[in-house]
Amino acid sequence: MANSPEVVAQKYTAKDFTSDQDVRWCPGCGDYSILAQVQRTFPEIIQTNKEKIVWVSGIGCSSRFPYYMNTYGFHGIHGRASIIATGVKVANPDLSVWVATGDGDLLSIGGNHFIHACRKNIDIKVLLFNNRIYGLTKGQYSPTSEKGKVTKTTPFGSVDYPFNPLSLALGSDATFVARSIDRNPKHMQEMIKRVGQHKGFALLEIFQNCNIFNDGAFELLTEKDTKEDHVLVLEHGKPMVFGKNQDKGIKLDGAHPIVVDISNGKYSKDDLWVHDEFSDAPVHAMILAHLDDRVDLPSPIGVFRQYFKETYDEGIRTQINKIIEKKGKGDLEKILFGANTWEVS
Amino acid sequence: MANSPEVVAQKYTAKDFTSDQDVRWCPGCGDYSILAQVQRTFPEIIQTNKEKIVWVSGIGCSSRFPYYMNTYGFHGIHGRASIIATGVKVANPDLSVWVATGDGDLLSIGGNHFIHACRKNIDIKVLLFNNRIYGLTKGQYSPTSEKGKVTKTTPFGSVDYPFNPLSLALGSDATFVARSIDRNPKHMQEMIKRVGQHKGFALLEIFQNCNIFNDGAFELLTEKDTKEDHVLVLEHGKPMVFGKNQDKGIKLDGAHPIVVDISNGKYSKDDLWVHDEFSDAPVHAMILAHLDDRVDLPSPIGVFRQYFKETYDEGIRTQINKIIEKKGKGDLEKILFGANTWEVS
Amino acid sequence: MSEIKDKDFRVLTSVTVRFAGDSGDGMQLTGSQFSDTTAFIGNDLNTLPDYPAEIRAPAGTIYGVSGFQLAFGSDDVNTPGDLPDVLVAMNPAALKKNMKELKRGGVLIVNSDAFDQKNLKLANYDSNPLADDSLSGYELHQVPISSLTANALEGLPLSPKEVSRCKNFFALGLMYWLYDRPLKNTEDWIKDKFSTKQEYVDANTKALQAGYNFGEITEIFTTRYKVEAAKLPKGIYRNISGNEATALGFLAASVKSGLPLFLGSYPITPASEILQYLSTYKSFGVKTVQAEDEIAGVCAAIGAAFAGHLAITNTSGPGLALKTEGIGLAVMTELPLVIIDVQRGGPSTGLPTKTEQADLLQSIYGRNGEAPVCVIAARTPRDCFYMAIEASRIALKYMTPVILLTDGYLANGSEPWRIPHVNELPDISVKFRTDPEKFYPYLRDNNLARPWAIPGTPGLEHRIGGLEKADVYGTVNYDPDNHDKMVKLRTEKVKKIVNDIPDLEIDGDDHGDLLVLGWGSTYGSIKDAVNKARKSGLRLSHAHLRYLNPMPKNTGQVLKNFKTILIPEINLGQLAHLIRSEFLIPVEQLNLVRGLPLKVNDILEKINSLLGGGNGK
Amino acid sequence: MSEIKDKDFRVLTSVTVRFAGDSGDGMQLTGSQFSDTTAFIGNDLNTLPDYPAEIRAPAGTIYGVSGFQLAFGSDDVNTPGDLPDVLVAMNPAALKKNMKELKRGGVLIVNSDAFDQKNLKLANYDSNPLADDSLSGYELHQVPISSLTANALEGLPLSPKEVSRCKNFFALGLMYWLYDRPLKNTEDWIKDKFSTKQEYVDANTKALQAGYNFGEITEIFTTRYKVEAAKLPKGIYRNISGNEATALGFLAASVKSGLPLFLGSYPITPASEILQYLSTYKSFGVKTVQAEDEIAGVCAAIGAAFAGHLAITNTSGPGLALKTEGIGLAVMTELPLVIIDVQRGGPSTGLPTKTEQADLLQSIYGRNGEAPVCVIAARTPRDCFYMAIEASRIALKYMTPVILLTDGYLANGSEPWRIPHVNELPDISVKFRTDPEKFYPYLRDNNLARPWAIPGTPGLEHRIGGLEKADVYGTVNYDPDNHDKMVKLRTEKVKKIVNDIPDLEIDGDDHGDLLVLGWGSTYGSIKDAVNKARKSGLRLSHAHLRYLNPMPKNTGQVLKNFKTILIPEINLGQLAHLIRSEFLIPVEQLNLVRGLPLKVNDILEKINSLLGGGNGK
Ligand SMILES: Cc1ncc(C[n+]2csc(CCOP(=O)(O)OP(=O)(O)O)c2C)c(N)n1
Ligand SMILES: Cc1ncc(C[n+]2csc(CCOP(=O)(O)OP(=O)(O)O)c2C)c(N)n1
Ligand code: SF4
Ligand code: SF4
Ligand SMILES: [Mg+2]
Ligand SMILES: [Mg+2]
Repeated sequence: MANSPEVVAQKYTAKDFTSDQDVRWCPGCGDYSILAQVQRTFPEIIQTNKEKIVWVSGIGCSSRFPYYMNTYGFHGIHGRASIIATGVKVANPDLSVWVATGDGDLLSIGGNHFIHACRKNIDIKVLLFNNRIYGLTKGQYSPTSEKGKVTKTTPFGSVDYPFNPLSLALGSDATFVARSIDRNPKHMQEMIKRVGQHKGFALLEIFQNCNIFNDGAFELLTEKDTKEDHVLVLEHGKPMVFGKNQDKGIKLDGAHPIVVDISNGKYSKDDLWVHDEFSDAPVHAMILAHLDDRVDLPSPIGVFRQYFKETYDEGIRTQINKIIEKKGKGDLEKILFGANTWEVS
Repeated sequence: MANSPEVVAQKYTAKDFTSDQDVRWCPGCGDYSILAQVQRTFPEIIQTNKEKIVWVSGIGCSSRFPYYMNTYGFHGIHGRASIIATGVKVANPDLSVWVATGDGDLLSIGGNHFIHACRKNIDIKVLLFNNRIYGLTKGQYSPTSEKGKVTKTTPFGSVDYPFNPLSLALGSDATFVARSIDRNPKHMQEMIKRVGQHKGFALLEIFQNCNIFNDGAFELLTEKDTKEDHVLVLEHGKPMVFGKNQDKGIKLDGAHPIVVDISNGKYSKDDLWVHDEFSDAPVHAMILAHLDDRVDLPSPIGVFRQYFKETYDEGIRTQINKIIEKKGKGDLEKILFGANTWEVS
Repeated sequence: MSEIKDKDFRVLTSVTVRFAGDSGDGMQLTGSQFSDTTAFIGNDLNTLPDYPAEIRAPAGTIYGVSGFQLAFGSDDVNTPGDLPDVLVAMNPAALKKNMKELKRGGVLIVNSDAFDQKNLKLANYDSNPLADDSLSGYELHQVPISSLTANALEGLPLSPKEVSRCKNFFALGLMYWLYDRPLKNTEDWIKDKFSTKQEYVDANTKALQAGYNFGEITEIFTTRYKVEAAKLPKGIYRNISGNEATALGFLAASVKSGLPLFLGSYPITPASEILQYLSTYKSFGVKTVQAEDEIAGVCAAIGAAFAGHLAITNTSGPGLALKTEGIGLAVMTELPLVIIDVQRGGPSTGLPTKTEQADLLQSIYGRNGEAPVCVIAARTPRDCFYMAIEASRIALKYMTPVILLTDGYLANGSEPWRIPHVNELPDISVKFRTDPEKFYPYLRDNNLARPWAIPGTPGLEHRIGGLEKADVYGTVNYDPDNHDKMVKLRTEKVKKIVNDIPDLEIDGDDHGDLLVLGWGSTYGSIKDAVNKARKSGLRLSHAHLRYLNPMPKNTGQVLKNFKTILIPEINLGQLAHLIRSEFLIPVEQLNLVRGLPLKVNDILEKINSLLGGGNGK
Repeated sequence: MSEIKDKDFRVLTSVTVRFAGDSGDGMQLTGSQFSDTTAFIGNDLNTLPDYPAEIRAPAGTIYGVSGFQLAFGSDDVNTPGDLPDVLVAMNPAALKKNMKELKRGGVLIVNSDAFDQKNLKLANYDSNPLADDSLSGYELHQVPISSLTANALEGLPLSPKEVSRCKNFFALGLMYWLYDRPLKNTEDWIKDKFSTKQEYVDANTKALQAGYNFGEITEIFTTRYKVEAAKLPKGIYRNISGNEATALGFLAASVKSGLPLFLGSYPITPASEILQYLSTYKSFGVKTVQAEDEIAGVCAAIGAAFAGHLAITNTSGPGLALKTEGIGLAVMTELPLVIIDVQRGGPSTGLPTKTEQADLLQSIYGRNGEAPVCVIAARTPRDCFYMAIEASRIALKYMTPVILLTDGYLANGSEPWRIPHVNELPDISVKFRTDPEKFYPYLRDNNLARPWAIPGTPGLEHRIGGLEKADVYGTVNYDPDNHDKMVKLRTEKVKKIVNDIPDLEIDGDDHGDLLVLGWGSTYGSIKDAVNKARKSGLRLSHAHLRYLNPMPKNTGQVLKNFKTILIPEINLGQLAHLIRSEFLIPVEQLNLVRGLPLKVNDILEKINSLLGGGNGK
């Protein structure tokens, strides 16, 4: 892959991002695909100074990711990836900070750091490996497991409702929210590049198959015969069309999405809801995120929302620079002797 | 107040809910009003068995609340109110479990327990005393403080964006989301009753003035001459009208809210957006929650959204009962000797 | 010819076997099947599963090797054995990783089919160890297990992949033959495990039998081994692991206390199984909450304790660290709460699947302020059952948090257990406070325990929390003298538990040159080491602490009567630290922090070095 | 007449004054103004603010009383004093709460206007103490402070409420007159504090002067007091609190190390001020992150340390509990990190605004696994400055977490500080690893420290984390012997710090009957008690530990030379526990856990009881 046409021109090749550690995921695990797409796209995203890249993770199968990237890496503790990454980024805003995390790591124990990173708009790029299960601990249900799921810790079925990670991110005002699937390499590469280009907090949820403990969780979205009818590929400015032979579309009445048939002449593409990645309020994206709640609607992949506002790390840096401009660099002697002092002679 | 007409008929009076501890909030604190409204409405909400009420809190000025209610009470540790309450409720679903918490307690350190309680739909009633400041620790900024706020820990102004607590709750699929204001007792009483009647997780955000460290934070919404133009009182099934002489309204184009003048004949009430507390997706409420983002739009108070689904505590209880019905009550002797055993004689 | 074979039966009193192969080869299953059958025919035994932190590391790699060791015998067996007498290696990586441990002259059974270039390379073998003479000095048996299994299953409607999955049963069958164990248990297990997939039942059964017959008909094994049944006390037995015993212990405590059980938990290796077992006991009204994190787990349990449940929370080291603040709240509110810490290799994430004893001091001292809790520890897998009940009893009687320490070895290891009858178990029923007359939330009884008045009880409405409490009244109180008094009362309450726990027992003389003092899972290793030392003519004693805070009344007395105290621990000397501080006596230490149970031999060597020429008579 | 008065000047060598009033009465301000002026005219002094956990408890209530005590003198002053010589009580509640502490025969100044029925009732006085004779035996001065203030401010454009807010300045002025201090400092302070509100400047200044003049003209005070300047070493001084000194210390460490300072923090009493001070030093490039909680605070700091900053995190007990797991990560990744714990009353939420020393054992042992960190403690407010620098130096040099312990008393208390010049401070500059040649993340230097290679450095890309590390290479490693080695290396590294810290100093003979051993904020009380004991003819010595883990090399040697060791602590004996375990010697303890500094007298009594008839010669 390293010398596939489009990257030949780059300074780096996929190899440059491959560490000397053997990859230890289960054969067939969706994580392999994510690693491959990242290593393929990075030469394009990272034109120079790969030493400025830092991968941070928590704990989980997915969180082993940094070991396999030949960049700076920090394998943190469970749930703390996004806040450790925050420390790295605030300390040195010139670094490009990426987070690899799982549905348990980010949304269960790590939920608070996640929503605060969204709100503060910390410029870190979060790849959520969502396999809807706890992999590393051998198959307990996770906050994204569907209600009623039978797992090692829910032998009679879980009784709680899953998070919609994108809805949570949107509710927390994340500036970039997108989704892709492990089995769709091209699309994932697209999304990784978009993440790489975003300035601000970015969440990319990736549906990832855990073939050991939750095999087939995303079958409908990945199997040849079903995927077209169940996946809605979002493209900015385009009407929302899907279906085996592109015969279905999403129409909006008020804030309420419905599926219409555009093959029988009753409706045409012009009647369909047109995707707007940049809509000012999170509402548009929110409607999309909640398509998942209903079986009659497809699951969208692509960029749900992107907007821009000052990042936390920039805010801190700018504030400091402004103050130094105004008052000049601090003088310790002045501070020490500044308060009301007296002399004993 | 105890013998005001409407409660005379009740079994309990406000006095019955008043503990023997003197209230220790600062004179003028908005918390007094919240305590008063709760003690006034409880005789109506709690018809019998006040011993089944439990108030749980974290740490903060607001979290002293349970000491002043003559019910069972648990003053927890910082941020953990909603999860301690979860334990109480799951252990005994017959109890009526209430949480008193602050913007720091619930949304900063307690954020994760909060969003998980929303998601799991735990049947606890959360009163958020939002004064947009850390009161008890003497005035540091909180996750609901506006960007740029100057506080003890942000002498040059904060650089991060605040949470919209309702947006966060909606993004986490909370089943009841409402808001009121300390200075509007009647409305708060209404809301507290609604909370009391809801089965499932309920969040009531109350704008509360901290006259010591963040005085006037909600002035626009409470002062005579400004409040009508800045507060939108939501009522189910009614068009959204506001303004000094009820001359303004909210109109929706697509998912985009705008303010229109209904005094000059161009628009009438019929053109306005009609509030629907029970809309199936969180989108409708989400639009309302984000009115706050724009200065040109009023802040809604009232019930943003209410819907129903199985609560976590009921789910657990039902599952257990079903199993016992099917298999009968567990027999320890059977379990101990059940596995493949052998005899040594 | 069977009678010829009969001649060649060698009778052994104990054997240590290790199965090793890919994570995917099903070694854990093979091991546990061999254990169950072995237990079933009456041997005493002790097991040590040893699997990698990765779920299924790539096939053929060394770090992907999964192992299962067990020792079994006709005398009592207290450890999984130091070095195996027999090693079953399913591929080169398994051989490479385990060979150095095999006893000189030991039996080595390898799946010769797996020794191809690819696998040899993955295991970093430059030359094939089966070809060169690097294995001389061992009793090497090359068995083409893969192909023999394939042959045996010919004609069955299975994919090659499925066929190869059966090879562990072939190996198991062969070992059954070699050690003369019946196939029936495993055959039955296969039947109900794959009840829905007949072809799997056939395949695995065939493979099992083929392995057995291979031993029977080929001549490559000149001897077979017999290990007579152990002389265990009368009773009904089952084979049990520490985690299952822990879960059953709390279930029993729930039944005997009459309180519903509430577990607030978050999965973590090696503690998750306790949550998993308890979540199956719904018909006992057990409520298990898989919370968002460990803090939530302990706080939910505290809420449930307030509401009147038998509330517990289980975890491992990193999780215990997170529960620190919550446990402090339980100390201040004086609610009954049991925290189970299944210790693993640390610090930080450390070695998640390995065992260690390094959370003792964290358990006793790891909280802000003076926050005393009771700390006890189980010493064998089956002891976990009794200590779980004991932890519950103390927590309920003294209205206090209790930390129960086990570890990865106890959790996953197993041994035969003489099952007690429910009526043999202690009654630990509790009485809630219901009388409003003279009710004060912090008015203490003779044990210094405060009353337990639960929400729903009319007239007892009261408030508790994490701020300092007024003596008797339990209201918030900032008075200096009250604080001093309460700090001392809380500590005294935990100290008082000493009157309610058994004395420290001594195995051996109550005085002498050397006492080996241990706690927790080192029990078996120390016991064996001490017995071996005695056989070699030395005189020494063994005492094992199950109560760490407080320690039994007679502890100081016991120690005083020995010239030397040796404390072996899988940490850097945490019990040693406590003993030194408590009794001001010097102690000898043996500290090996290898993520593994202490080897009997390491302890024995230390004993010998301490008793020098021997002190026999 | 002033000359008449001059006759009545009594010269004192030291005085203890306590101001007490409503939380709303501005007693903290009054106290600190009096302190600053007193420091300014050259007295040595030591202060103890004592405010309620509530922000503004309802006026007139006892729990709403806020107090400020200070001792000042012409000799050196090491404590805020045991019992006040002078009590200023602004209302009945203040009198009720503090009266029992006033020295027999002490001076009592009350605001008589405040003694109305309502306030007397709120303070649970059945009869007016000013009317009955309950205050005989004290030098009582009834001053109608409220009305006098009102009169003084007549004509100013102020509301009654605003007027009454000025009465504390009247009281302050009166005290200035009584102890012969100048008004100027406070006048200046008022000017720039209210620069925007001229009417406030006028009002407060008038009130201040009115108080002073009241003393001057009325006859009710027959004597005034003079306290000569103390003989302090030459230099420029300022009055400083422990929290400000801590903040300045880390600022200095940042400057001297050349590393930008990063603070990951979450507000908590009494530690918040450190965050507040540091957030004002932006012009030094200081980055302060107010995180979502304490876990986030420490984890953000760890990220910043990885990125090459001088990373610190500050908190109090409950927060330290939450940081436990994070600190373990810093231990495993061997990154420099300083954790500041401003200890407060525990357990749990405990007594948030009170002082205590009960986090020592948590600091040393409160982590899962063997997770050694360096622990040091400041002993006076100004010592916080130097220990902050020392903590940074050790963390950076040894690539290790360091816990710096202070407490609520040090944090809020203040004393004069001879300000050092920047060039007098130790240089603690560090070198990052930049050379890719032979770079191994866990290859250690002579101090066993690993190299610090920060992101952004070409060619040094590497990965670290919480799983056990391979020696030298730092890759993930599960090998048993490697783990044993790394566990021991990490411990060894922290032990090695002993070669880099000063010996334990002894105040007094290096041998004898009694050594009083202390640590942290008890320094002043012990020092005074020891000196008083000496004055009474006893012979004894004092040593004070600033390094708790490791302890100074000569500690054992020092202890060995004394018949008796007395360890006074504001806990149940945590240092005593360490000393017993480390050195196997018995120790005498004095443990008062009252949320307050130890009283000199309590220590003195203990000393006397130990030295019985005296050991003078
Ligand atoms: C403090 C702490 N709690 C729990 C664990 C155990 N643990 C490790 S990974 C994990 C969850 C893994 O699930 P996920 O984050 O979805 O990652 P995946 O393995 O599925 O990729 C848990 C509970 C831990 N290592 N540390
Ligand atoms: C673990 C822990 N961290 C920090 C604190 C200190 N603390 C107490 S209350 C509080 C925040 C209070 O703000 P909020 O929740 O908004 O309540 P308010 O006082 O404003 O009503 C903080 C940081 C604590 N008590 N415990
Ligand atoms: S357990 Fe699941 S997620 Fe983990 S490596 Fe294996 S397949 Fe992947
Ligand atoms: S500090 Fe603010 S929130 Fe707290 S009691 Fe006072 S006014 Fe109320
Ligand atoms: Mg997962
Ligand atoms: Mg607040």
